[in-house]
Amino acid sequence: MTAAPGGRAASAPLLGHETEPTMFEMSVPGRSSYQLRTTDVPAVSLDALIPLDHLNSSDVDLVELSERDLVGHFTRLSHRQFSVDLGMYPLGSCTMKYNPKFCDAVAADPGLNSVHPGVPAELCQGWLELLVTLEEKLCAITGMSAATLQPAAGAAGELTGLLLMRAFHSSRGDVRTRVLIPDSAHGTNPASVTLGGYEVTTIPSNERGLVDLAALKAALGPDVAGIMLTNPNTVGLFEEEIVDIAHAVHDVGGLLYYDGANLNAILGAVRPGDMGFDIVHMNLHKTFATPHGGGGPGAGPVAVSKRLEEFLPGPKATRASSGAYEWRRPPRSIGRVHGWHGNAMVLARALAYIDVHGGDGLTRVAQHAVLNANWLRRRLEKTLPAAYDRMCMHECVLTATNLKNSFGVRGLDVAKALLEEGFHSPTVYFPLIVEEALMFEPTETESPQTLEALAQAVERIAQRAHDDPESLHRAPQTTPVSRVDEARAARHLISTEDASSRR
Amino acid sequence: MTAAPGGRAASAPLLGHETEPTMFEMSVPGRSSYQLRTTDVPAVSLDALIPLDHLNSSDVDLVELSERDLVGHFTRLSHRQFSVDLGMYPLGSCTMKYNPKFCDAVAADPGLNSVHPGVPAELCQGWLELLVTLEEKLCAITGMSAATLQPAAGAAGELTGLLLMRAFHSSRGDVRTRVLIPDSAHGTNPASVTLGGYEVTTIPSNERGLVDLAALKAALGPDVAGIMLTNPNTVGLFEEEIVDIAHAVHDVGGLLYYDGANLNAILGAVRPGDMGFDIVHMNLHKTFATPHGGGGPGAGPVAVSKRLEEFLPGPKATRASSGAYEWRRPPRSIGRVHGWHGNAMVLARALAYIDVHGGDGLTRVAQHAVLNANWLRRRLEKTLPAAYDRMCMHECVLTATNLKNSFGVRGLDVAKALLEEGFHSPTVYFPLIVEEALMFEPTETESPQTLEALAQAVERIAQRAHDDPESLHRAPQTTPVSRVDEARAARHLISTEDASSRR
Amino acid sequence: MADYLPHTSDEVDAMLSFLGLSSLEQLFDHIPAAVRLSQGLELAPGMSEPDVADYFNRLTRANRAQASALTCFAGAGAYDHEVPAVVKMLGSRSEFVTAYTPYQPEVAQGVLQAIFEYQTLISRLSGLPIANASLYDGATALVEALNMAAGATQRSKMVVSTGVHPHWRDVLRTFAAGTGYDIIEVPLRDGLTDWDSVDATGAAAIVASYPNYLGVLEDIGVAKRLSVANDALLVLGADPIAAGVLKTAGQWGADVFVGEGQPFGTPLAFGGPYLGLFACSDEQVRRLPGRIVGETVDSNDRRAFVTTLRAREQDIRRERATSNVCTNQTLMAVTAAIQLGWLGTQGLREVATRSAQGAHYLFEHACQIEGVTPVSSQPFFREFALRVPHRAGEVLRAMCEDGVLGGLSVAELTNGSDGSLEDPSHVVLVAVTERRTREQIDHYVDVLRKVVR
Amino acid sequence: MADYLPHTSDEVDAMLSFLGLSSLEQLFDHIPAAVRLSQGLELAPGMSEPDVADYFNRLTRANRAQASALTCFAGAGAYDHEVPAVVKMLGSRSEFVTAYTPYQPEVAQGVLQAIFEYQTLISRLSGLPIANASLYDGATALVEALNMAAGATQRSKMVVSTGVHPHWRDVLRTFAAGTGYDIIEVPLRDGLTDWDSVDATGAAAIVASYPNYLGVLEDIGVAKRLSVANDALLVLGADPIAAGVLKTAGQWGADVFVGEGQPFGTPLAFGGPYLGLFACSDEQVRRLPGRIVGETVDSNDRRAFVTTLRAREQDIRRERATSNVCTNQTLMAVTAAIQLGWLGTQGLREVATRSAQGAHYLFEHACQIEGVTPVSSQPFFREFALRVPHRAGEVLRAMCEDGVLGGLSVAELTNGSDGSLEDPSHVVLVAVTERRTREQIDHYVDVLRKVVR
Ligand SMILES: Cc1ncc(COP(=O)(O)O)c(C=O)c1O
Ligand SMILES: Cc1ncc(COP(=O)(O)O)c(C=O)c1O
Repeated sequence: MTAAPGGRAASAPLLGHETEPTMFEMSVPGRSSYQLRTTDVPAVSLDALIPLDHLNSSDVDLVELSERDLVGHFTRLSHRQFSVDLGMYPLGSCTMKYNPKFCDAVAADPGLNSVHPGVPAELCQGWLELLVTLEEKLCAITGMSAATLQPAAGAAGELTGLLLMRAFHSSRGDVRTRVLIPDSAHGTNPASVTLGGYEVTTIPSNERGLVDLAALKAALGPDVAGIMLTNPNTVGLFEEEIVDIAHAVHDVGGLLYYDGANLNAILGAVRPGDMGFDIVHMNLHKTFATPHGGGGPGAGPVAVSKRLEEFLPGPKATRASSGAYEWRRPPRSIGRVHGWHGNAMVLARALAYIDVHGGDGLTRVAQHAVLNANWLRRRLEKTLPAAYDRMCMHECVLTATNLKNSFGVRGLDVAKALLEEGFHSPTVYFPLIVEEALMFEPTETESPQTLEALAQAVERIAQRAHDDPESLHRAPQTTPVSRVDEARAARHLISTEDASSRR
Repeated sequence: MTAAPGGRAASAPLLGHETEPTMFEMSVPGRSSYQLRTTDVPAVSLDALIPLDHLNSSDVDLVELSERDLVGHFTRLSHRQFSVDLGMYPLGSCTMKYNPKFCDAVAADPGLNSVHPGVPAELCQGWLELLVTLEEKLCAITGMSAATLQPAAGAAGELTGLLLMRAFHSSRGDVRTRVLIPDSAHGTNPASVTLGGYEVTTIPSNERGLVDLAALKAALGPDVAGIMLTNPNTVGLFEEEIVDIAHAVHDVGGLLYYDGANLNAILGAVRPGDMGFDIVHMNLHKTFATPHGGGGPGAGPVAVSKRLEEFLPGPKATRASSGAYEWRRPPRSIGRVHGWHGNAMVLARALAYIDVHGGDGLTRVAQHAVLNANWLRRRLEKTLPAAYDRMCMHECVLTATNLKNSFGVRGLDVAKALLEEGFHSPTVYFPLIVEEALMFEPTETESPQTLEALAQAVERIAQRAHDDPESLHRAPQTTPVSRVDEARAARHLISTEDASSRR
Repeated sequence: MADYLPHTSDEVDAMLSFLGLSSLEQLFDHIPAAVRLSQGLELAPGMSEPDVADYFNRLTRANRAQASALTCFAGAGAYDHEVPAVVKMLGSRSEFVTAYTPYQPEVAQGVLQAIFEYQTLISRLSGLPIANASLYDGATALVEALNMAAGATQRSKMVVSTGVHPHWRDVLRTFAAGTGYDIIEVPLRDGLTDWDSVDATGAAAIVASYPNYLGVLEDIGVAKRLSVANDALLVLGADPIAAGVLKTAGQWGADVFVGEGQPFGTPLAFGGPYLGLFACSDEQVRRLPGRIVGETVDSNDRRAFVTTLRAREQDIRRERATSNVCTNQTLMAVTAAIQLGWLGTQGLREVATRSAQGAHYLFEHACQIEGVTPVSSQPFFREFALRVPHRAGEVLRAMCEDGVLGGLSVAELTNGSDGSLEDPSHVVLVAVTERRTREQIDHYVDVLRKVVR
Repeated sequence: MADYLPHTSDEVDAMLSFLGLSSLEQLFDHIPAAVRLSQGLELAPGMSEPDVADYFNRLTRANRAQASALTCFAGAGAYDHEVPAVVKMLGSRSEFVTAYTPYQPEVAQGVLQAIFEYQTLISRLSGLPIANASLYDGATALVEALNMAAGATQRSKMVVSTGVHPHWRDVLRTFAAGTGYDIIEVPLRDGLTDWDSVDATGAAAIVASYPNYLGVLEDIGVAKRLSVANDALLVLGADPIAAGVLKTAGQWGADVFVGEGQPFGTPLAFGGPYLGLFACSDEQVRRLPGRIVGETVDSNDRRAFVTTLRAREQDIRRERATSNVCTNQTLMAVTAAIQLGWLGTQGLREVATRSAQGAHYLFEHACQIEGVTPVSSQPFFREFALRVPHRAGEVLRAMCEDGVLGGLSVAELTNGSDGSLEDPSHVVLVAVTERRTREQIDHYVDVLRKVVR
């Protein structure tokens, strides 16, 4: 594969190098941008409407900007921001694939986005049909029986799942206290377990990067509520003993929770339900390509097997026998997990994405994601060897220990140097079980040419490590700002302009 | 005035520094992005429908891109482009003011932009009302009697105006051959005169930067069809003798054409019709803030006095006595000057802009435009003196002759150095009558703080001219590309990728 | 026709052969055959974008409650405020939309600075010094506030006004099953929380709402005194638009402010994505849930921004993290910063004032209708509850026929009855924003009069 | 409330005093009092954006011919092609929308490179080596082509097929009044230009249309031979979508290609802004109208783009310029490049093929209706003319009642009659694009049958 001439890398982000003042620094008393409708409502003084002791005697001083400055400010800020649309983001675990603009356009339709969430069901039948249809399709994809669309992100899905687990056991008078989690798990898993009222028991990984089945079995007991697994796991490997794991957990009366952050890898190949999972969350913003928005919004629907259905959060959109759609609360619902119905516009985007792809397209998505990851792993094996050297799924965890030992160049340095090369960094130092981990997830939407360009960039960095390791500790220099002093930010918190100007 | 802390300059453009391959270099045979509706129309082979001698035996080879690469490519290209939304564009004569996003939103309404231009009038009454209303308002602003909205830009308006002039004279059996143009005029004026079938007689400017009235009178005669004037003229000065000029031209039976490129300066202060002009074009993309789109689209409506109305291009939207709107061709119409009705969406934007401002707002626009220009002229008088040192209108022409004589630094060098400072260059070497001209038009939407920042940038450049003139010949260096070899491009034309790869 | 995969079949073959494979399926050979999906997903085949658009058009036509069809007087945390074209345009710039969490600050200053500005704005609005970089929505922000209170006090008793939005209370109850909180709901009396009716001893938090979900402005001083007397945190859920004219959470003495940020530039959007606002006092910063952006410098000593105090977060502290939040609502926070930049100091005041004026104008005229009476005699801001002579649902449905979305049914909102109000079945909750004209309000009154006749 | 001026009144005062003035009006004191406007503009006062939006909503409701109401079978140079969300999004990026003409190449590589790519695409589509950076629209591009021909041949006789779009011919006549061209219109016979009927001796240009405005595919070889025989330039106006399957202008031997670029990503937009496509042979490059972008290098020898051959242009050559064009249609050209990038080689072929298939399918079924006959027996591409038993305008109006925009009235298009067709009053011009489904076409036929009964 070549980076040229059969095509060129699609990554060379182009970002602003001038610092931008804050909007508060640009503010000038007396300026304004807002324009409001003429209403002809009598302009009665507020003192006449609201008792004085509720009124703020002074203004809350926000900011005063002209529209022109507002536009200039945020446009320039956008030029200081990397994004998928500018270049490749091989961030393992995050699935930063290309998000079709079509799905954004669907969500921008006022027929969807001007609907108030509290209106009677008969006034929003289109929305209810959309939710029911999405639920059905997510169940078909995961092999589950029913789902809630309320959780606003993966972590919210996890906690919802754990509360479902709790409700299930409680309903049987079964008091359980522990949830098992592999040591490779994402941090949200243990954090959710705590919030779900359980204790974490950590299961070590074996030398193959998989759950140590013996250790798992040893940890099992009647006090185990269940296990949370990511499969493929966070080192990008498929838990091949999943059937045994499922049996073992089920044998002690525990439930299996599937952390769907890596669902992108297995679409159409294998379904969590078929592997024996009881509860599954999906990160729609990963697998179903809803844009990440700089850190959100996402959506984290949770699908469950038959026996857990009655506990799902409610109200749920349902098709009545009349064909009309209505809200129903499952009989033993754990209650709401969101103020309304979840991140509805994200759900709409995901449905559009699923419909465009269909079953065949989604299967191809996973195939190409896995192909890209394995190709990259293999392509880089001399430069950054894989932590576990065999077939991976949609992502691969490589390690920079050789660079560290030989030249004192750490994984972080490699990650920062990649920024200079026009690529976003991979995920660094996760999962925690791999030393100097660099976790690459190329995703299926990046071309072989871009992958080759990435590989060559990594090779150049390795060469630099050999020639001039010091320069890597100073990287990046060509980015909008150079390496940032993270320690200083934490040492003395300045989280607002007011704190900054008091400094 | 300070650049800080009472507010910060709104100009610090942030652009990409990496070159971007062309889409053709990124193309890979077999890739595609397009998706078309399922139509179920029988897929009959074209050979069966169209005779073979019309069919192209091979494909026209365009490009083959994934949607992801398409998005990356054009997003990165956009990061290599300066724009009003990124920073200040003090381009004299071009009126690069802030364009309200509201007007773009109006134009994006499918109720306007999905309407086919050829439908019967009864199916597009909203559009016809819009056109009639805009025409009325433009007439109120210019003091004219009726207008055509067809011309697609200022230059098209000029030629339309000259054809109206010709039709007027012809209708009276009056054969005239010359049109007068001041030497300060924009190049489109003489070019349009030629296309209008007239000869150009150039009128010199006097030492005050205005039309030399004596020279004008000397050039007048019965063979003069008319005169084209910009007022304020292209050195930013108001032609104070306009009433005398009008009389003189009218006295020989000539008509006065108003080049409305500088209309921004006089909104609500004085109207071309009141000054004696017979024909007026307006650049909606300047005065009425429709965005320039990197060089278009614009719109150049032409308004005329009563006696020219019957010659206007047609068909024209008109309100019938029934109240309904219809198309009518003026009785002695010169015919169409556009394939349909002009740049309709630009017209819609301009109407929205006019409506938001109203008469009072438009008057303020001109006042603040003139205020900004005079302030800047005065602020810079020590560094770059004005070519004509007195009250200007919305723009001022400064000269770099002092820098050239003292340090060999030309106007162009100053212009290029300003790019490094985060500002677009002013217009250079126009108008031709001013040596080392730098024509600044700050526009009314830039703040005093931005103006001060611009002035300080100019001062820094002047200092550099003194300290290190050589560095200015090499400027700009911090831009996406450094100074471009324009001569080389012209010497050997490479205007397509194909010519480039043959090279 | 295309999906979004760039690979040509030649390229796939080349890549496979580099891996020593001959088919894409082989990539999955190490998955146990027992669980592999043999016949593909049970989903329809892919459709082209225009085909899917046709399907969605059919769906949207079935939403009768679109803005183009009904004038919105519904609220309950989701309000029909003006979102100008300029805010939509800036908020949808693809650098913001398609960015990831700013893990690499060197290439994420755009999002980081926008969040820093957002934090500043929310801090000023709430009158509290620390704001985080957003939570999912108002309801889940309240859950996080209780977790903060539990952490701060090492207690688990939560004294919650039933003036808090019924959905939020529902969410609290759900999550309390995990954290084991003892939630004590305090009833309302004539629209005011009857704080005296409960024993707050040993409470971790006193939770009030301002205004409460029926629109009533309660004297938060009472709740404050209760919290002080019991060494509990005062958690105040407030309408963020109210900060344009009413006392801020900080001024009322709240320790934690939470709010639903939807009114700041986010469309109604059938309930999401919205934006959980969260601010607190300096003392609580180490217990802050979610992300926070701090100021620092780069290696060339230029001002720069970075996510900070990461040691609280799940990816580092794992089971001892202050919260499990990871992905949050950054894009909505960026949009809120843009919208607040557009509104500015005066604009927020205007929006708040006009909303209040419209609400009071409507209230006054509606209450003159025979059979329509206010639920409470207390002051309100821009939302209020009316008792109507027929079932609220029926009244609202009838009003729709005349193009008016007359409000929300409190019975539906409270799922029958949740104790916050006696006989909610005849109560309509009405909200007015600055977008409602006198003509629309007069029409509302006419329609209501007709419908209740 | 705000307009878009940043100045506070304090700032205005300070600026005025810096200038030694005390009021804004004084800035205009040097304008002769006799002509100064004393009482302000006769325009309503400014309205807020939402108020103006309300007004525009009222206007747009009065446009019955919106896409949401009528299925479009109208064409005549303006076609209802698919424009995907991705093209709209990229084409509306504010860097492209709010940029000026790329006078400073160092900060305009985005627009310059996009135009360079556009030129390449148009060159390939037209089969001619040189394309410019856009003209206003197809009609005015044709005017520029005649100017080029006049310059090249130093002649003024223009032999123009009446198969050229009637509006374009109207525009030609208008501008010929200035340039003094002798325009000879060549009549059609059974839809084909009757070239033999005129004397082309001394012609500067032979102007043909492919297909012609009635949709007919003429043998351009005839026009080519005529041009060669008379040393005239062959100017071909062509449907740019046709290049997906039909011979290109270059293949037909044209010296100049002009076209209406609307089908490349621009909405119907009531006729504008559209895009004038223009390409020519190498020999004519010094006579090229408008802007052209060329490749060069920067001072660090990196590839760069710049507007070039500027010496042709009005700002330098003034009255001897090749054209007066200044502002053109760059944004549409950028959008066309994006749309063509999205379509690609295969997509353009597909769009052309499907449009032709749909048109032929409709033609075949419509012609089976009693009283409906084809105007010509010649081959066509994706548009054709039908003779109907009632007046075309009435037929079309009646079809609208069933949601079909059945085409255009040729009588209206030709303003009664312009000699291109006998008795145009009963002729409907019908176009089909790739967006029209079989169901829609079948519905068309049903409605037409009903209407002409
Ligand atoms: C493996 C894994 N689990 C859970 C999560 C949490 O999902 P979210 O960020 O949507 O809350 C992530 C997110 O990065 C993840 O990678
Ligand atoms: C003074 C003057 N006249 C005429 C024009 C031509 O207008 P347009 O570019 O809209 O054709 C311009 C444009 O820059 C101008 O500045």
